[in-house]
Amino acid sequence: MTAMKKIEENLRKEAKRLLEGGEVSVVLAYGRGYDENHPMPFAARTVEDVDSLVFNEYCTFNLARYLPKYPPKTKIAVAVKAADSRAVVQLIQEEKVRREDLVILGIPVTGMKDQKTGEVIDNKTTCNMANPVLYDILLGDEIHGFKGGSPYDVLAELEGMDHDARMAFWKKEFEKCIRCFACRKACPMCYCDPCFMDASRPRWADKSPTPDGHLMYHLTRFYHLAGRCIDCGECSRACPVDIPLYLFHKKLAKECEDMFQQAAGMKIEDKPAMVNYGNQDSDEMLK
Amino acid sequence: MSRIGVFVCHCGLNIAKTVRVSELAEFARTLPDVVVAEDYKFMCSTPGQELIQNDIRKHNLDRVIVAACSPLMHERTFRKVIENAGLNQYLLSIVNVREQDSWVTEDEDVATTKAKALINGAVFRARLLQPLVSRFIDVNPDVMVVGGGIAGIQAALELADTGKKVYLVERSPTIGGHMAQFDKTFPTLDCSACILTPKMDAVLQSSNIELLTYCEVEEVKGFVGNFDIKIRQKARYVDHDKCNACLACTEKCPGRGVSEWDEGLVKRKAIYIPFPQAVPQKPVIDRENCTFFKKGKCRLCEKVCEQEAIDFEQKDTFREVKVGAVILATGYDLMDTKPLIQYGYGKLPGVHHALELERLFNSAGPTSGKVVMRDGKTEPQSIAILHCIGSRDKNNHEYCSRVCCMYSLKFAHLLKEKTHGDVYQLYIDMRAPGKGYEEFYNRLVEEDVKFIRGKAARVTDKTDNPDHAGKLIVEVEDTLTSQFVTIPVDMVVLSPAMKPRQDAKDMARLFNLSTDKYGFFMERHPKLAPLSTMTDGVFIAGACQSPKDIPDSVSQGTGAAAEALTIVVKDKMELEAATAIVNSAACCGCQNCVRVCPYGAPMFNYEKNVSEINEALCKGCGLCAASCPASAIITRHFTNDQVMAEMEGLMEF
Amino acid sequence: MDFEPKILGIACNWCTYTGADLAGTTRLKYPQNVRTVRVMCSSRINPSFIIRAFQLGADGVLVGGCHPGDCHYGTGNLYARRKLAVTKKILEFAGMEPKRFRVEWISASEGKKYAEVVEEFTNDVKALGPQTKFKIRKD
Amino acid sequence: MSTAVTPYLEMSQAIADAGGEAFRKCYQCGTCTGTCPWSPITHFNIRKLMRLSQLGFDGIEDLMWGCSTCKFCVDRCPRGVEIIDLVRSVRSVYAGGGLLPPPLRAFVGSLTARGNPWTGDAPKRNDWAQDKYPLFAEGKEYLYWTCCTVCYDPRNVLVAKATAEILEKSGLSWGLPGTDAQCCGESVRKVGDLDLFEKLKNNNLGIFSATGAKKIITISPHCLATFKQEYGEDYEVIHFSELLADLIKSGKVTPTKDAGGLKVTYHDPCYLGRHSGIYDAPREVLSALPGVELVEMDRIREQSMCCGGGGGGLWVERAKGERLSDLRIEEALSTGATVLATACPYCIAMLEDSVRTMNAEDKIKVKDLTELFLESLEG
Repeated sequence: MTAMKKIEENLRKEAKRLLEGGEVSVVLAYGRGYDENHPMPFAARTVEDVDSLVFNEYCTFNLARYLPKYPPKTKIAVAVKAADSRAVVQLIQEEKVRREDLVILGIPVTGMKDQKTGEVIDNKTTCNMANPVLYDILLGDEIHGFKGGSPYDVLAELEGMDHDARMAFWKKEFEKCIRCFACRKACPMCYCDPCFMDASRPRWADKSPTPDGHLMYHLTRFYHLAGRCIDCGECSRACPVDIPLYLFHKKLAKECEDMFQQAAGMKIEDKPAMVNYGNQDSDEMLK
Repeated sequence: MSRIGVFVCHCGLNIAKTVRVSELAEFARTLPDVVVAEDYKFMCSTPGQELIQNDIRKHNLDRVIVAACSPLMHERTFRKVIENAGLNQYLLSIVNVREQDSWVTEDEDVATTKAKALINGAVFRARLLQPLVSRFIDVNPDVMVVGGGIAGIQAALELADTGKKVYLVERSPTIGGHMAQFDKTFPTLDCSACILTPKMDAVLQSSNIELLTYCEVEEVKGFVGNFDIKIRQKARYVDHDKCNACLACTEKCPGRGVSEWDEGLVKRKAIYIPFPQAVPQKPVIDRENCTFFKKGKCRLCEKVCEQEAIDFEQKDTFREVKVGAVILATGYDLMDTKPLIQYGYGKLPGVHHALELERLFNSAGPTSGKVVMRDGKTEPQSIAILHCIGSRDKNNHEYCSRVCCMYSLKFAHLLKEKTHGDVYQLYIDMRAPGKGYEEFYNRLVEEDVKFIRGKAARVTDKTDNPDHAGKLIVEVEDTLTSQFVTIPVDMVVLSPAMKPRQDAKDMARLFNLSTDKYGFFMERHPKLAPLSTMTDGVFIAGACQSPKDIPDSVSQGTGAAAEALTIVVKDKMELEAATAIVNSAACCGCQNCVRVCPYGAPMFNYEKNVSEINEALCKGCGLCAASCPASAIITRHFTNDQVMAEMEGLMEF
Repeated sequence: MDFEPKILGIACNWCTYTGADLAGTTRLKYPQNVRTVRVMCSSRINPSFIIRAFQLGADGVLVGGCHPGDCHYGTGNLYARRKLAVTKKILEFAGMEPKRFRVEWISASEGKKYAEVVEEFTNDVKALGPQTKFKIRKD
Repeated sequence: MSTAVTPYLEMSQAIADAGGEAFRKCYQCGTCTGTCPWSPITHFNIRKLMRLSQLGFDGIEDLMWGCSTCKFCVDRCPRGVEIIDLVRSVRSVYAGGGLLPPPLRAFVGSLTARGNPWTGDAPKRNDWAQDKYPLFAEGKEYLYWTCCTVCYDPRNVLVAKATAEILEKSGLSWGLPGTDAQCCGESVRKVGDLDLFEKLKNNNLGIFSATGAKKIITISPHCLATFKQEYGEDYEVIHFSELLADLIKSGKVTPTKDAGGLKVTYHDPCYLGRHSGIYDAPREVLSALPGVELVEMDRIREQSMCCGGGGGGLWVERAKGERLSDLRIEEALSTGATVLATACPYCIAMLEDSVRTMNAEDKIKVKDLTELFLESLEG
């Protein structure tokens, strides 16, 4: 039996147990899509629903995204891969969910694949960790000795460019934007409703998809995710026009780790970095 | 559509000299929504104010822009002006064309262009201004005075006299401050104790003053009208309620500490009152030097105390005091002159600093008022007083310490009176700009004091001249004759700089004050608000603001009392209405505002899943608004819209 | 004619704005390219303001606040420092020249420092030429 | 005839324009004159020079050559006036008008014609080395910059040799500059001839860059201060005393020979001390010497007394009773020391001269640190 199959089996078993015992009222996991290679997020609410749960290498979605949608105090079991678990931790830090309301079903896994391209997802677009950082039940065997490279290796090229070239790069990328907001829909940390972009007062940028509005939208969104992005890469996979948003998020994650000595979503005791300050902060960060 | 009036002030020539004011008004008239624009010589004068008010009525204005001096100067004035003409005071925008424009360039074109941009920004912003209603809060009628020197005593007495309750906090075991160390005061030469001790006693007798000696301010919360101040009562190891001030304990005590009051010239007991006239007349134990605390044995004081007032178990205690206003009168430190090795203080026994000499003059001092060398018996036959030691000096303190010229003259007079010695004054410039001061200077010239115009360069005990053997040699240029002079003397007196208290910075942080570049507390305005600070309700008096003599410190103490009274005399006071509110429809419930607010103003409503701001606690800094990802917080008077509109207007030119 | 940059200043009321006033009362002379918006605290500055300023055509943005530890509101500028640091990284990674954005702590008594910072920053921005990367083109 | 004078503001402005504008800050307190080592023995009055400059009065020319640029007044000035800049600029204004005193004419003439102040032949600059020591070339670590004085002055040649010997024994990779090296220009700059200074500076910078010198050791504190403060290029400069202190600390050279209770006092050269802030390294070297007892004089470190050789003073003959070096020798003698150590070729020349004219050769010897150190190595 493959590791994935074993995870799927365990997922069904645990989901069934949790729902039967009334420990949770919903299990957030994956269900079948229009074919094997396109599974979908799926919320199992009954024991019968459990049979529809699946897990395979295409189950990329970050289910933490749905946690803030449930009314407070709802008991939820959520299936999380490594990055997804960091999202859960970050949400706990931000008090959007309570630890005691969650049963975290951890999935240690590598070699997930992009639904669109079928390519293996690696350190280029994600944080590239194998094991969840927080879980109650592990659905597979912990993975040891996995080394997939630093999640920030991919930045070298852009960091090496001069400013003009970087501007040209982003200008070209942002011009593709159709303002469909798939990025913020996919993002586990984008839970603002309404989003700043939807506000009429103040009007931060054009509502229609103009390049100037794109710049304001994306840069502000990057800012809002700074110190919070857990590098799951979902925004970029969701993007229909393939803007490499992950690059900017990664860059800010890297800088924030350097400046604030804290990575997003690693410890539930941490305070969110951007609404905090530290005694070791220095003006060096402004240089 | 707004109806905006723009009023450009010439400020005499202060603005008009570099900014073309009529062109500015002309320009303003071309801007959309500007109904009227005028320029006038002095907009803050009565006719200027009337001009604005008449235009408000005549043109039915709903926004007013005044291009004049800094808003920190006259925003309050013009708010009143438009309010009296029936407009809400927050519908005003001030354009700073003086401090940040006409005064900082000489180029007319540059200044005028910048002024236009600033006015344009203000017009953009003014359109979006909203009327705001001021909040009123209850005012605590009590006042705290921190520092029991002459300035603090004066302030406390004045306030108590008006019937207000005053907490007088003093860190040492007695009030009196530096003035209690002096023998005589210039220029009248009246005895310091004779004028100070009655005031100290009055403090003790006043039923309105609660004297908190041996206490320090630990923490300050709240704001004008409602300060909440935590006071640390340092352990005295003597129960002052039981003590009947018989002072038998101080007689028996074998412990010895350095007498602060006598500038370390003599020792005092470990259980002590600082000086005979100290207020309160009750002792404290200096833990560092107490035999019992050091060796675990002794307790002599306890044995002789019939009142059983000695309590070695006493601990520091804390209390919270609520007041409506605070006066800081924390005084100064004398500069340590040891690092100035050229003057030999600490190395050459004949070199004294000014406060040491004060103690030698004092009949209650270590020598019972005899001026003698450190051996305790030899009278100096010649004395040199060195001015400006560490003052007016880039290497130390750049400012003039203001009092040294005059006290040095006083020293000269007293030395003439008490010794048979020759007295030299080594000065750079004689500064005597006070009532009776110049006359005092003249008097001393006639008393045959030798004035040498030159700053002393060195004091040494090395000499080749056998006539000078055993003397201190002061080296100086007499700049009036351009000669290098060596003066053999027995005693050298340094007049060191007065500097900010060593912990002035900490005190400033506690009360949220700014300090000037030297570390003295900074006043709100050097001329118009010299006793106020940037923190409403906190006032300053005396040498904590800059070096001062006694008359000035007393005046400031009285002045600060009056300033404090303007607050606590009212039952209620108006607060800034520019606070933050939450647009709950937009709140995403992230609670960032709750996390960042230094005042705990935002609270999270778990029922509605939105934040709410308690306006009474909000100070309007806007941190929450900048931390709100959903733009749901509105910092009134500084809304996102208003700030961005102003930016747009500024960048258009 | 020389390029005269347009610089947006954002200054906190208690320190930097007062310091700028002090530069005036002491009659220091410095370049007049900075137009200042007064806010109560540097922590009021929403990073989007900075992006917006560049979109509005600012050639440079200069932010001034109290020295860390001296904030009128206690800790405001400590938060501001983190926000503005990240803002700087964003601008830089987006391709904006880092020298167009500067944060300085200038106290109420540092009129001289204010004048010096403005002069230095104006020269820096002048050397970079007009900012066109973010500027919204009005056709 | 009227004795009234009128301010001559054009002169004042000319001095300001020449770089002395700092005099405007002066408030005439006299700290400088009171501090000045010359005050007790001559009529030189630096404050008065400043006053005359402020108003452009006559009399500047009588005062301006008195300063030996020891920097004591600058450090003590309560107004932060760069007094040496004023001295330099009045000299350059007046020297430009042809008012150079005769002894300095020879000095400037030699510098102009030969690139050194000692009328030495340029090709003979390295003769003292007798081809025993390496020349500096690309790839070597340290350039040992010999001062003209140690190359040509017979007394100081001994210092040049001692230094080279120690370098050889230390095992460092080092070399001498070629004979195209010229005076660092410190003194001529202080004498006011800025054009000549620029010429010398460019010559020497050319040598640095041509040979790729990045670490320069100077034996003269005057070269040290000038390279550090006036040349302003990208290289590291240290004084030999600093290097020596480091070599001892790291154990690269170890003094072994016991001097048998030799009492040594140390004279802080102005350009090593006040101008460059180096007070400890020379004392560390002395205390590392076995059997040497360091006894200090009264005026040391920040308050050290000048030998009188700076600012062109080395080339000016002074009457007996007007020599700072004589006073210094007296002070040294009063400590009971039999050796007066120092670390500057100018100081050596001045002090040695005084020892001779005071007939004190049998009481005290003037030695450079390097000489003392070398003695303790041999044996």
